[in-house]
Amino acid sequence: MSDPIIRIDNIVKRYGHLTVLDGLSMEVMPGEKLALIGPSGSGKTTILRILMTLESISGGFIQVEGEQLYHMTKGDRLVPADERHLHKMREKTGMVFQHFNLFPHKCVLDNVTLAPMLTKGIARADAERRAMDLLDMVGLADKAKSMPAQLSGGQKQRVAIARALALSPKIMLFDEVTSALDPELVEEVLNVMRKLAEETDMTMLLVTHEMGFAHDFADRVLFFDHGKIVEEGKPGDIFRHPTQERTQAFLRKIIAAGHRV
Amino acid sequence: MSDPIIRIDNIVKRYGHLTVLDGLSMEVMPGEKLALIGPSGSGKTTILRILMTLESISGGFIQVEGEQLYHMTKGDRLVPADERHLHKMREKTGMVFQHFNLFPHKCVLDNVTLAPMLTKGIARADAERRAMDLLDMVGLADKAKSMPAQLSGGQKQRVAIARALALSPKIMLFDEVTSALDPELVEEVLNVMRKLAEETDMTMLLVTHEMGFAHDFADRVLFFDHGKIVEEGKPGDIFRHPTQERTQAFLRKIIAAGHRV
Amino acid sequence: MIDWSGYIGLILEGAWVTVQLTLMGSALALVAAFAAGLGRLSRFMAVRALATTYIEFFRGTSIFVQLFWAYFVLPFAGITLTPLQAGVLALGLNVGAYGAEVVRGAVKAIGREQREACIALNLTRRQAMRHVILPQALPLMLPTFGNNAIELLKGTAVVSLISLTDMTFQAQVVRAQTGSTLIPFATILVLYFIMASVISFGMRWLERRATRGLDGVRA
Amino acid sequence: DENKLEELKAQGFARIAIANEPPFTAVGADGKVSGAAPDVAREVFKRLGVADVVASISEYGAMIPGLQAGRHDAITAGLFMKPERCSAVAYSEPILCDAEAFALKKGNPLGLKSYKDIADNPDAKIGAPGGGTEEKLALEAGVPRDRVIVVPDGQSGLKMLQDGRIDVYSLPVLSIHSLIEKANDPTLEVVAPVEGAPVYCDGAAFRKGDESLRDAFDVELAKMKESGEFAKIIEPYGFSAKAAMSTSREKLCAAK
Amino acid sequence: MEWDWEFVRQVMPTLLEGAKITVLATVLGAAVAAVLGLLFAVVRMAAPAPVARVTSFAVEFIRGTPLLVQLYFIFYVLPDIGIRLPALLGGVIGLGIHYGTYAAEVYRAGIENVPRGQWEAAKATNLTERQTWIHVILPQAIPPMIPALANYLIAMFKETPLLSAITVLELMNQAKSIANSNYRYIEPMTLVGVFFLIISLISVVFLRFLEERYARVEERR
Ligand SMILES: Nc1ncnc2c1ncn2[C@@H]1O[C@H](COP(=O)(O)OP(=O)(O)OP(=O)(O)O)[C@@H](O)[C@H]1O
Ligand SMILES: Nc1ncnc2c1ncn2[C@@H]1O[C@H](COP(=O)(O)OP(=O)(O)OP(=O)(O)O)[C@@H](O)[C@H]1O
Ligand SMILES: [Mg+2]
Ligand SMILES: [Mg+2]
Repeated sequence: MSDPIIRIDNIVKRYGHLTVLDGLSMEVMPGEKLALIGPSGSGKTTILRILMTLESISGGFIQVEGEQLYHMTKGDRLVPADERHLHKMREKTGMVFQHFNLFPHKCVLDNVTLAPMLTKGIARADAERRAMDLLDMVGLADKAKSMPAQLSGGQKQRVAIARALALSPKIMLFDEVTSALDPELVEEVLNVMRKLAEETDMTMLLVTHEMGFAHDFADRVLFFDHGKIVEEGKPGDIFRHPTQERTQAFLRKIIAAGHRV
Repeated sequence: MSDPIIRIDNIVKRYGHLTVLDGLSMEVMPGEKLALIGPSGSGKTTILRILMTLESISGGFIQVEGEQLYHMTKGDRLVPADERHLHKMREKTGMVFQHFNLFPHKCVLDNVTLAPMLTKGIARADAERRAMDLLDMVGLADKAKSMPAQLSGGQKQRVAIARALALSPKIMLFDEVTSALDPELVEEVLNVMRKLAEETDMTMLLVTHEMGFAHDFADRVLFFDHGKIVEEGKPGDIFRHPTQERTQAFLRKIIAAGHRV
Repeated sequence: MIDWSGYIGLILEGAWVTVQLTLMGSALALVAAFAAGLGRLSRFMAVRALATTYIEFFRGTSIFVQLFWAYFVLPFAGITLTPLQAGVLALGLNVGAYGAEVVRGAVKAIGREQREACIALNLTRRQAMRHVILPQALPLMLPTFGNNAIELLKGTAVVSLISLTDMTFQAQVVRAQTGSTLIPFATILVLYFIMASVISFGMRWLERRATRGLDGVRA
Repeated sequence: DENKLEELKAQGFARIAIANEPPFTAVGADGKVSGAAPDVAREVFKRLGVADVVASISEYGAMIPGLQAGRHDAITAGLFMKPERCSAVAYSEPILCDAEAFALKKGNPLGLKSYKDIADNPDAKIGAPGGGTEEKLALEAGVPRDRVIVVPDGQSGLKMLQDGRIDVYSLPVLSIHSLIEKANDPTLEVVAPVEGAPVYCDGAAFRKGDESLRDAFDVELAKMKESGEFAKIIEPYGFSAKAAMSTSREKLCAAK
Repeated sequence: MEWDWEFVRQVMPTLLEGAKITVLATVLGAAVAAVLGLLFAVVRMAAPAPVARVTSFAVEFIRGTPLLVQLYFIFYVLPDIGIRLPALLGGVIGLGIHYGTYAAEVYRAGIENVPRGQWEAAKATNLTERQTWIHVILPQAIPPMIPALANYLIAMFKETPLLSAITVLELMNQAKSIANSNYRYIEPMTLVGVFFLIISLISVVFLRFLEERYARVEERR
């Protein structure tokens, strides 16, 4: 068995007096598909944002592909990472946001090519060729010249996925990527993600409230509560036979609210 | 059998060149609970807003309790209603919005008492007594002095329901009242509405994407598409044996997106 | 008989000075606004402090005081400016200080989400600013820049108090020479209004161009 | 500075400050500056070998600071010589002399003939240019500050008098005459000269330190007075050459 | 020419006298502007079309032309049609009208910023138009406007030196008068600058306070 691609070691995250993550540890193997579920405010988004270096951490260590994420060695001491180190580490990871966060002033194609051209110095022609492949993959090749404002929510989110993929990250993070969409548009995005999960060996971490999708998609489900992992296991086990009281209560509520598991 | 409380007769609604409602007719019996479902943009919200007189109509007639809503007789001719007539007719109807639209500068209690005091001249003490009963009914008596900003989405929506009930309308309109809520909070609002449907004989029109709830709640389901009623019937029939191709396609999509019927 | 055509000609000469002051002042203001506005968002404490000092100083003291200093006090420091230079300097730096806040506000208005998307795509701060933030911030700035340009135009009337022969000053001269108050003042009021209208018309045109294809983005 | 004149010759012009006050200064419809003060200055500088003068119109109060700040080479504006001013700038010999005058409503309803009269009448308001001789005289005569209205320019003063905002407007005799003439207003009259007010003369004012330039200016000015050229320039504007020639800088600067 | 403290001490009382007038003109001008601004805004939003259009044009015209020239007009031209205002009053009215046109924009933005849902909720609870304005719209519209209005108050304060053109003896005019009779510009002008700077710095703190206080109101929506 290979080494974990992500090793989270006892990290702590505080906002002022509020402790959001309280000594969290976990490991993710290369190629693993992980679903993070749990009640609102339990810290699911926070852990993704920390992996994307959008937040700082208050304590603990994270290794990605065996390298420290928030630290670097100077002589024989570990010191906080500088911008240069973070920049290098960010190459490994991509993220898709709940609200897409497309660049509204650039057409779909430019949204996808901007980062490869700027960060990797890829020539426009090459970047566009690859972008068209990706847009084709998410079923939007014909929208390459549209502006984001002209797309539906589902289309925007598919563009956002293509944009993140354009940098060929090893790890992809998805934070409730369908929860801002009209119910009818959810499916088209989930289809793209299903295809992605099947066809690539990328490592994927997914925060979602779509239990049905989490079930089909994930190799492993982590149930979060109050900044801790309360329960984890194969989706079939967690959803059908949760052992923890909190997990049971949460699933009951979600089901009562009309969601299918 | 009694007369319909609402009779909609061939109404047309246009925005510029876009025809949103195209010769729609329907009747609602007193005490009936109606669910309006259908794809986005099909005109469900529009028909509720027209009944609440938040929009004007481009053609057709509406009668509420046998009186014209948008027209009045002058001599022996029907003329467009003036503000005075609309004001009188609005007394019969209350509406709860998707985004609550509470008055943010007033506390929960004042939100509920404002309209009865201003429109019916009810004394503050009486208005507050009745408001407390209503807040008790929606389970928020202890929040009477809170400001809306201090409430969760589900609590806000329950206050909005109490506010609409405070005017004792004969007809209540609900427009996707749970779709702006976190999944965990949906249930508390639906519970209040279930109770309401059982305990009162108010006429209720409900636009929703929660098929499960529509099923339990409604006496009759109307399926809208492109500003027309495509199919209608008892919830059990519509959901389990839709006869129209459009209805079948819509339900398939919704189910695929993870909603329970 | 008063030679009105001649005196109106004098006022038009003043109008030309006013136009020059407005154009050059706006150019200086634009440069100062971006330098100081972005300076205030810098990572470096010293740059922020410098930008803040400039902005607060020029927004804090009155344009009159700034003009009088540029004209009467700077020479004692060995810097003698022509009245036109002094006027452009004071007006440009004054309006630039207000513009700096507009630049800063617009950049900050391009929300956290866009910045985070840039980080997730591994753009550097410079790249994010240049390719993502500024192109979106610019259309937000334009309407206020238009108002600032009109403020600057109106501010040029003040330079008549330091004897720069702008439109208002020439109106004063014509008034002294002809004894008529109504005609010169009514004339310049209309001229100022025309100039202001040209500015706001031009700005609206620019704004339409800059927001093309962005419809609905800020809904 | 000793070489000032050479510098001016080399650059071909001298910068002079003038006021916006006929007949000391006049601006034609073509924008050309004339009037008694600039005309004399232009002629003297020409004789000194400085081809032209560039005139900029300035407030009275800003003239001396402007001179000190190096904005002008000379002031030729009807800035009357007075002891304090003599210590602030270097004056030439006298050029334009004038007494003070009042413009007031026809029939002089308040009976004002001197600054003292104004001080004694608690209802009387006087308008005068800010930092000018008239403001000083009024204050010295005991008119309280709130009854001395600082008026930005002659036309404004006249208008305020017509509108009844002030009861009397004080300027040099010739300025008042020129104003009243343009206004052509039968409801106004002039009291000239003001009783008890001294006759004043202006001179071209130079920066302290430019005395050599001033001395050269004096030499040419004296020659022009001698030849009658001087009278020919200023008398058409109403000024008296005799008045200027019968006094001297020394006397005026010493006067109390 | 160097700095003379003795001279500073001498002229201080006169300058303070002027400062009093400056503050007075600002306060009165602000009051006029606040009232006129609301009037302009409401007329433009609610009056019959012709009236609204004429008002709009007048407002645009006033906004597009310099206050200085407007002051000359009020003081030197209006008497020709029989309106003779005392200098300070004329100044206050000039400031009030000019800044009223700015305030009008602020009011309009404030009112338009109240979400449409609030109008609809008011209708759904059957409030009349008047009741909606008084109980729902204005109480929400006004607090967020306060910082923007205060901003214009400060801008107006800094434009009071223009009143010297119409003979009001405010701070700037006093300073000029001192400068003129003593031939010293550095001290009085610097003191005026310092005075403006101090007041402005204080008002920046005050503004931050207002912004914080009323921004919170806005967030609650
Ligand atoms: N910038 C911040 N400042 C202060 N507190 C924050 C901040 N961001 C998040 N939090 C708090 O951290 C906690 C965890 O938030 P997080 O967004 O990770 O929850 P979540 O599990 O993603 O919830 P949801 O399902 O609602 O998205 C919450 O209590 C939240 O209020
Ligand atoms: N103010 C408006 N101006 C122009 N078009 C409008 C306006 N309001 C609604 N529409 C259009 O009318 C149509 C019907 O809208 P409506 O809101 O009634 O749909 P809906 O069935 O409620 O959809 P949803 O499920 O998305 O709420 C849509 O095409 C919409 O774009
Ligand atoms: Mg989250
Ligand atoms: Mg709707």
